[in-house]
Amino acid sequence: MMASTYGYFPGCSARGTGVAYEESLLTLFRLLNLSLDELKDWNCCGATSYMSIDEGSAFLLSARNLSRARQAGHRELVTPCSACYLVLRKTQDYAARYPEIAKSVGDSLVAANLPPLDSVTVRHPMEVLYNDVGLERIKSKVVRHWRGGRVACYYGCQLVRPFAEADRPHDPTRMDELLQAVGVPTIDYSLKTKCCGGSLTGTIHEVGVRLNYILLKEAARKGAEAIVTICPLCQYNLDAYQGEIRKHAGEPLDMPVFFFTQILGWALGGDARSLGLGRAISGRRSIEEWFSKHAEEVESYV
Amino acid sequence: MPETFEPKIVAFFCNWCTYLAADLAGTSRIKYAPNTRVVRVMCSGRVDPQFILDAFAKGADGVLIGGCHPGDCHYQEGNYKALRRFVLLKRLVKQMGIEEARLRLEWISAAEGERVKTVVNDMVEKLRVLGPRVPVRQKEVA
Amino acid sequence: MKPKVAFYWCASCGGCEEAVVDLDEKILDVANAVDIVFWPVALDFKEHDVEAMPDGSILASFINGAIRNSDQLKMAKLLRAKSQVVVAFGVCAQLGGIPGLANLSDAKGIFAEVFADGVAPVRFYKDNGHSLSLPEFFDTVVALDRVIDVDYYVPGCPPTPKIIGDALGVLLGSTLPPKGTVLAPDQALCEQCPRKDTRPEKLLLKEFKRVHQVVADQQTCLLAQGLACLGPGTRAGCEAMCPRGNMPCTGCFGPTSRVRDFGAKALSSLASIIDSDDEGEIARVLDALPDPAGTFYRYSLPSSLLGRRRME
Amino acid sequence: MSKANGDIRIGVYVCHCGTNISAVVDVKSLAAYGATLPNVVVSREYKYLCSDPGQDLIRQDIAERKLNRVVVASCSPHLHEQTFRNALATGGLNPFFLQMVNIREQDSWVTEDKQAATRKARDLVRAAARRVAWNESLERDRIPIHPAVMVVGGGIAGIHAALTLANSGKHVYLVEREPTIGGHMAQFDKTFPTLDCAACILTPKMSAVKSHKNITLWTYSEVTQVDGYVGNFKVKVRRWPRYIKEDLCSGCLECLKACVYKEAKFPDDFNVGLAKRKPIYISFPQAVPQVPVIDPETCIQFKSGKCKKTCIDACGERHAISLQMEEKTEEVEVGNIILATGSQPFDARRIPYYGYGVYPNVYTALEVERLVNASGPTAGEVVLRDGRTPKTVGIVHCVGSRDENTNRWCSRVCCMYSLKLAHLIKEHTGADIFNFYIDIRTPGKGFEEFYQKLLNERVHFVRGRVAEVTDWALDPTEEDKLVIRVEDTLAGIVRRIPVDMVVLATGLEPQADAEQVRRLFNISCASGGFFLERHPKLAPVSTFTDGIFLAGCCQGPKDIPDTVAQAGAAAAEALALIDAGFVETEPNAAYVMEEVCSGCKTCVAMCPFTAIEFLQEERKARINQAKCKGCGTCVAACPSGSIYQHLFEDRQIFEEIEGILTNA
Amino acid sequence: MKRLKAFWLSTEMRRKMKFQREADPLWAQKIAERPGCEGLFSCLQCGTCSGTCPLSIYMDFAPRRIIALVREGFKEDALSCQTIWLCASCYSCAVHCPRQIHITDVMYSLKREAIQEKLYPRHFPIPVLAQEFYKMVRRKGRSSEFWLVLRMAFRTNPMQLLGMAGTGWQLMRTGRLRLRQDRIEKVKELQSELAGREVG
Repeated sequence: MMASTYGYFPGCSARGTGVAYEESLLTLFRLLNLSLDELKDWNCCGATSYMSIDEGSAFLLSARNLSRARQAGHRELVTPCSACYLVLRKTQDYAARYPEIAKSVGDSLVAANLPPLDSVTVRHPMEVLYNDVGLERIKSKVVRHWRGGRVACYYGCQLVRPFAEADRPHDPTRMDELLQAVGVPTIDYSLKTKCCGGSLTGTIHEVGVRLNYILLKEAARKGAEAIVTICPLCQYNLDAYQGEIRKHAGEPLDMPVFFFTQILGWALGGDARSLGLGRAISGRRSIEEWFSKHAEEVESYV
Repeated sequence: MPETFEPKIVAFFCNWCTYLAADLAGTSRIKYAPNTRVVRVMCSGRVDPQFILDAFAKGADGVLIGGCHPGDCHYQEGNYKALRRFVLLKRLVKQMGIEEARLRLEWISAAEGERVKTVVNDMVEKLRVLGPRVPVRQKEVA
Repeated sequence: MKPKVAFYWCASCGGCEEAVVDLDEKILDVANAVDIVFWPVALDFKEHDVEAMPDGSILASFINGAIRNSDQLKMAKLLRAKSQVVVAFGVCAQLGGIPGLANLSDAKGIFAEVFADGVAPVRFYKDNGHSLSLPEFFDTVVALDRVIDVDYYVPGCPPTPKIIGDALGVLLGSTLPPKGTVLAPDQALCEQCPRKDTRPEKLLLKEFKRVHQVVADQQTCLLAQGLACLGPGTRAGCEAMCPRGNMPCTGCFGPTSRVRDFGAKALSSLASIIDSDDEGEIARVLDALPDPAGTFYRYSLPSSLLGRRRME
Repeated sequence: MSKANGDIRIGVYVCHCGTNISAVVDVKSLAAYGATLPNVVVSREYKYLCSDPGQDLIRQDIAERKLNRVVVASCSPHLHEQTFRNALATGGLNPFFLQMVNIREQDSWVTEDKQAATRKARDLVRAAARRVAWNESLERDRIPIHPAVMVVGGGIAGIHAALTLANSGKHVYLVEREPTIGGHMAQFDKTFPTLDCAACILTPKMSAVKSHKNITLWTYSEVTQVDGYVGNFKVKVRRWPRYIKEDLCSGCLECLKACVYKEAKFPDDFNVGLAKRKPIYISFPQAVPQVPVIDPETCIQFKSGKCKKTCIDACGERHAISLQMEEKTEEVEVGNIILATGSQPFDARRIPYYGYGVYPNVYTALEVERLVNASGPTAGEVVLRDGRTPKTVGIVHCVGSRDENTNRWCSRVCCMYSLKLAHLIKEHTGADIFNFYIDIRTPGKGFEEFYQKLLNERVHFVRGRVAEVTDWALDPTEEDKLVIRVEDTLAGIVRRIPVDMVVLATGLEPQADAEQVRRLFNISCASGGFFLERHPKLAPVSTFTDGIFLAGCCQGPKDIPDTVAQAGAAAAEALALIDAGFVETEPNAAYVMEEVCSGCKTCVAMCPFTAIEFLQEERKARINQAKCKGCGTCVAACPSGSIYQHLFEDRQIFEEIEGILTNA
Repeated sequence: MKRLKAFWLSTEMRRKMKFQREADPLWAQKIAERPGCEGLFSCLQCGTCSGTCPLSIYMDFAPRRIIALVREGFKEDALSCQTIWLCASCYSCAVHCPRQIHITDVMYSLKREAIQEKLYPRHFPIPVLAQEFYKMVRRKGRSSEFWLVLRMAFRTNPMQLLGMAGTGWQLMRTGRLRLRQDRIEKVKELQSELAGREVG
């Protein structure tokens, strides 16, 4: 069992469209008495769009956060956002592989009298739950039992790509295992690592929406009643445009898109509000429908 | 004399693995730093610590010993003998004020031409940082 | 008239002088055979007496001790000039000896160490008209043959009476051995060691022990008991005094003529018999030899291939 | 220093090697420099020193300029040391007065900066000139060669090598791990490009092996230990019990029929799991030897001891079946060993996005070989696991080849066998067939013609490496199909192609235990794990261990023609040694100066070959010159410097170091 | 691409041809030396990247062709295309590439190059968004989805805001639309650190 206090890097979207993710994450960790210590005055990780303009300072943005985490005495920094996770790790990876990058980043940190980009392990909640807490412990804490149908675990892209260690790049399974541990059946979903298009829905709207349409449609075709995600942007994209898809594709589509933390949190006894379950746009059925109502009596057995 | 310091490395390569790896690097036209001077011995076990100290005494900036990977020695155990001596010699050499990076033992198999490049280039880099060795003999009485 | 001989004492402990005296009644034969013209430790001759002698008038000078200051250097050169034969007497003169370990440091370092925060000696001192001067203290100790031409070597710390006797015999004998000869058998000590046959044919060691840790068995090979005995690499001649006294050989007779660097060879042979192929394990075993330089170069650092620690 | 070793007259020879050396190293100035070195009486450069005129140059100078030492600066001693030693010998000089300087492999070929390269060459020549002065005149020893040969591996390579040797009257021990010989070739249906049936050309050779008087065939056996060296290896072979006495069994196979299992129900390795077998089985009808095996893992008698043992009754008074049979070890002496241990197909599971093991209709090429094989599980019918006949088939090339994430090399055979399978599947099913390739490689005799033939058969060729095989459907035509997503790089568009069956053209990789085998026989592996040949061109079937040769895919992927050719070559190499009757050894043995040895015994523990004995009455060490392999470990360990090594004397190495470091 | 209208042709033709003088091998070399772009020249044009890319089907040049253009030094085409901006950096190509080329990073390099060389497609929304994002983070230290989209829309086509209104309302309703723009405390410090690194 590793340190049960982790540094915490929310990422910008946690304070916007992804607010439900942060809510459910904090609740879930509380239920497992793991504490998350938010990084003081954290800044943007320098994600995709930023990096497209200026890599050097993108790395610096990440480096600031990492070195701040060290300053705050953390060895491990948890971030729920896949993009942040990837960029933070990429920064470390590139600093390790390219002396010139290590130098330019290092110099700037020194200039700002921040501690050097020291060994902070960037981690994702999914992998923390899987490795540090473990399926068994989670199983043992289940108080509500799933009654609904099968769900599709959608990992998205960046969590499992080159710089990551969260899961196997081509066929990740840890989210499935976590959900199965709390009794939620999952489908085998061929598109689990396909890209949702990220910010495309905001730029080349039609293209972005089509990507999500494919994801939703295939999930439905495979008999999934909901999609579970691990990334704020994925959740937003899949959740927000179903109405539009209904209109254009004429598909009767209204599929809830959860954060995995919401499902786990609820199964472990969190309440709908603190799990941000009310913030869904599509498939707004009350969560109770998915779980047995007899939480209390189940509890007495546990 | 080139302006950047060019360290001279005396390399003792075993006939069956590392020497062949160096040949392979050649046949594969892998380019690496021209700073090594290879002395071919049948086995890394033949490398007498006297050779290494002599090389340093005569002004070598670094000494590299190349042998077969553990368990792969053409003579079954020679490379282990080399390892045992190396561990002790490294401590002695340190006491004599010669920096760690100047004495190196590497396992390089006949197939690892690429590794010859990485090892040599890396060693040359480190030696450049250290700069030239003042052969001790120069700093003496009478 | 009797051939003239001289004795002189450079950087050494004086043990070599003792060794001469240890010849006991034999010293008289020597005294009868030769005419001792210079021997500061025993007879009252002065430097100027030697200077007064014509060059080559001394048959043989026996110089012990290493060269570590300007005065010793001067005397060595002086005696060389006056003597037909110079004998490096004892391991300090031959290889640098114990004083040679100073080469792990340098003049500054040693003074700092020895005089700590006390009064450090100054080379020149003047006080109302009086002046004192000390010889220059070198950074590096060297063996005798690094500063003058040496004809023969008598090894040992100190040379044993037998070795000295034999040496004198050779020198006074009719035919002199080739120049540069070390006047002791050119074989390793095991040859003379009473424990020789008790060493197993295939000896491999899992650990080394240090003398203060064990009471060694009286009969069996000390190396076989885990004590780092340097006998296998050390020139014979002492009749294995230390092993007979239940102590491992530390190498005071130096290497054989076939070895260039005593320490390197001793190190090589000792490391070779460690019974492990794992780097970590090997390192652990070797932790029992905390001071390799001191162990393997105890008597020969100045004449080793590197000669001294690199000076910053 | 020279005088110390007599009057030294050195000749220095610098080779241009065409432009291989001269393009980078300034050979003229190098030769000029050579002339300035002590004891050098002549220094020349020449275009090709290894050529006859080149060697004559040396011989001439030996005669006219009275040379007694020679330095040749050219290629690696591993390539031409022998050549130049012969030059010296024929020139009337002891061959060991030669010192080679490697200025090609270790200088001109690895250095860009010409000055640096020339500097390096100067240092090395200087070092060699100093060293060679101390070289001595030496004689080679001769080791007799035991005429028997061991061939390890009973695939087509091993079979061919064994037969070649046996036919020339040499005794051969052929060791095969499986219960039958035949290897992978026995699993194939037809062979490219001629499409002649594998069985028809292989089985006759297999039975020839069985019946040959000079071949001892040990199937179901494995080499466990190899001692000794070229000329007289001692090899231990473990023979697993097959529980049926080979000498008593007549191969009637009644026992198979009689087995209490009426239905076969255990996965059949030979049919790569596509068929089932009984606990008592024979790999395939033409197996050699025609002797069944009992698998103790599945046989009831072995598991519970409660079997009716109907097989034994069926065997009757032949009493060929013996359930008490135990593992035994044979030990033989051989002069040479030929390794023909083959390769294994790449495990397609390692590339998840091709869906092998996930989607039942994704097959490996080897599985399909069995499907199209008349004697295979479906009697040659190409049907999917659900019994349907595929209407469209996608063949994915380069699976586990040319891929940094799995194996980097090109497996050489996949293009051709993919074409073959495409042809056969089309022949059997008339299906529409897509080949997805990066490059089509058809360099063999008749290969390109075969490719042309398939193009005319309207087989699709889409140039592009398949990005994924998946089951997600974008439109109705893709429902319940496997969809291959690929960029058609020639058309420049991304395509989705729905198919019923996917065939993965898996590459070849080293056997799982190649590493252990390599160590067992003390040879090296090339990167990638295939066994390393002594020289890719000049010694392609030799290894760096004398007397051990390579044949077939253990050395690298190759097709049947190349394998057979190589097997023949390996046999010929072995025969050459046997008929010569002896090998000459490198005279680099270590020796003790007994008069000065103090008998400390340090050296005795150094020698893994027990070549050092301690003489009890002299109380000194002595090295058995025949047993010493010349590693020199004892020399470095001798504390009193009383052990020396020919060709690598301390003095010579000190001179070399000195030479390298004395600036000039 | 030169347009030509010949009298005997009723339709307009386009000449597709490259002169070698248009190629800039040094530029290719320069790109190949950027961190992450090392593998460039080891590409064997197998098309795995294009095949696995979720967006290649919308690109003017699929990733494989971008690599081909870059290493042959056709700077103009490689930098002015939409492809590089369509790359959502999902890294699928990078994990599939049989030569382990970090194609995504090549795309990044090209994007940055395109911005510096001012060759990016002017009113194509993605580079605009990127620039706005860049400015915003430099000014505030964090990004705000709401303001970002607003700015981007104004710079490209304000009308599209109407289309977004619906979603906007939904987000508002569920409390997921944050109108306030966050700003980190030490923003001055951040700016001073980033100072002298302005690009584009």
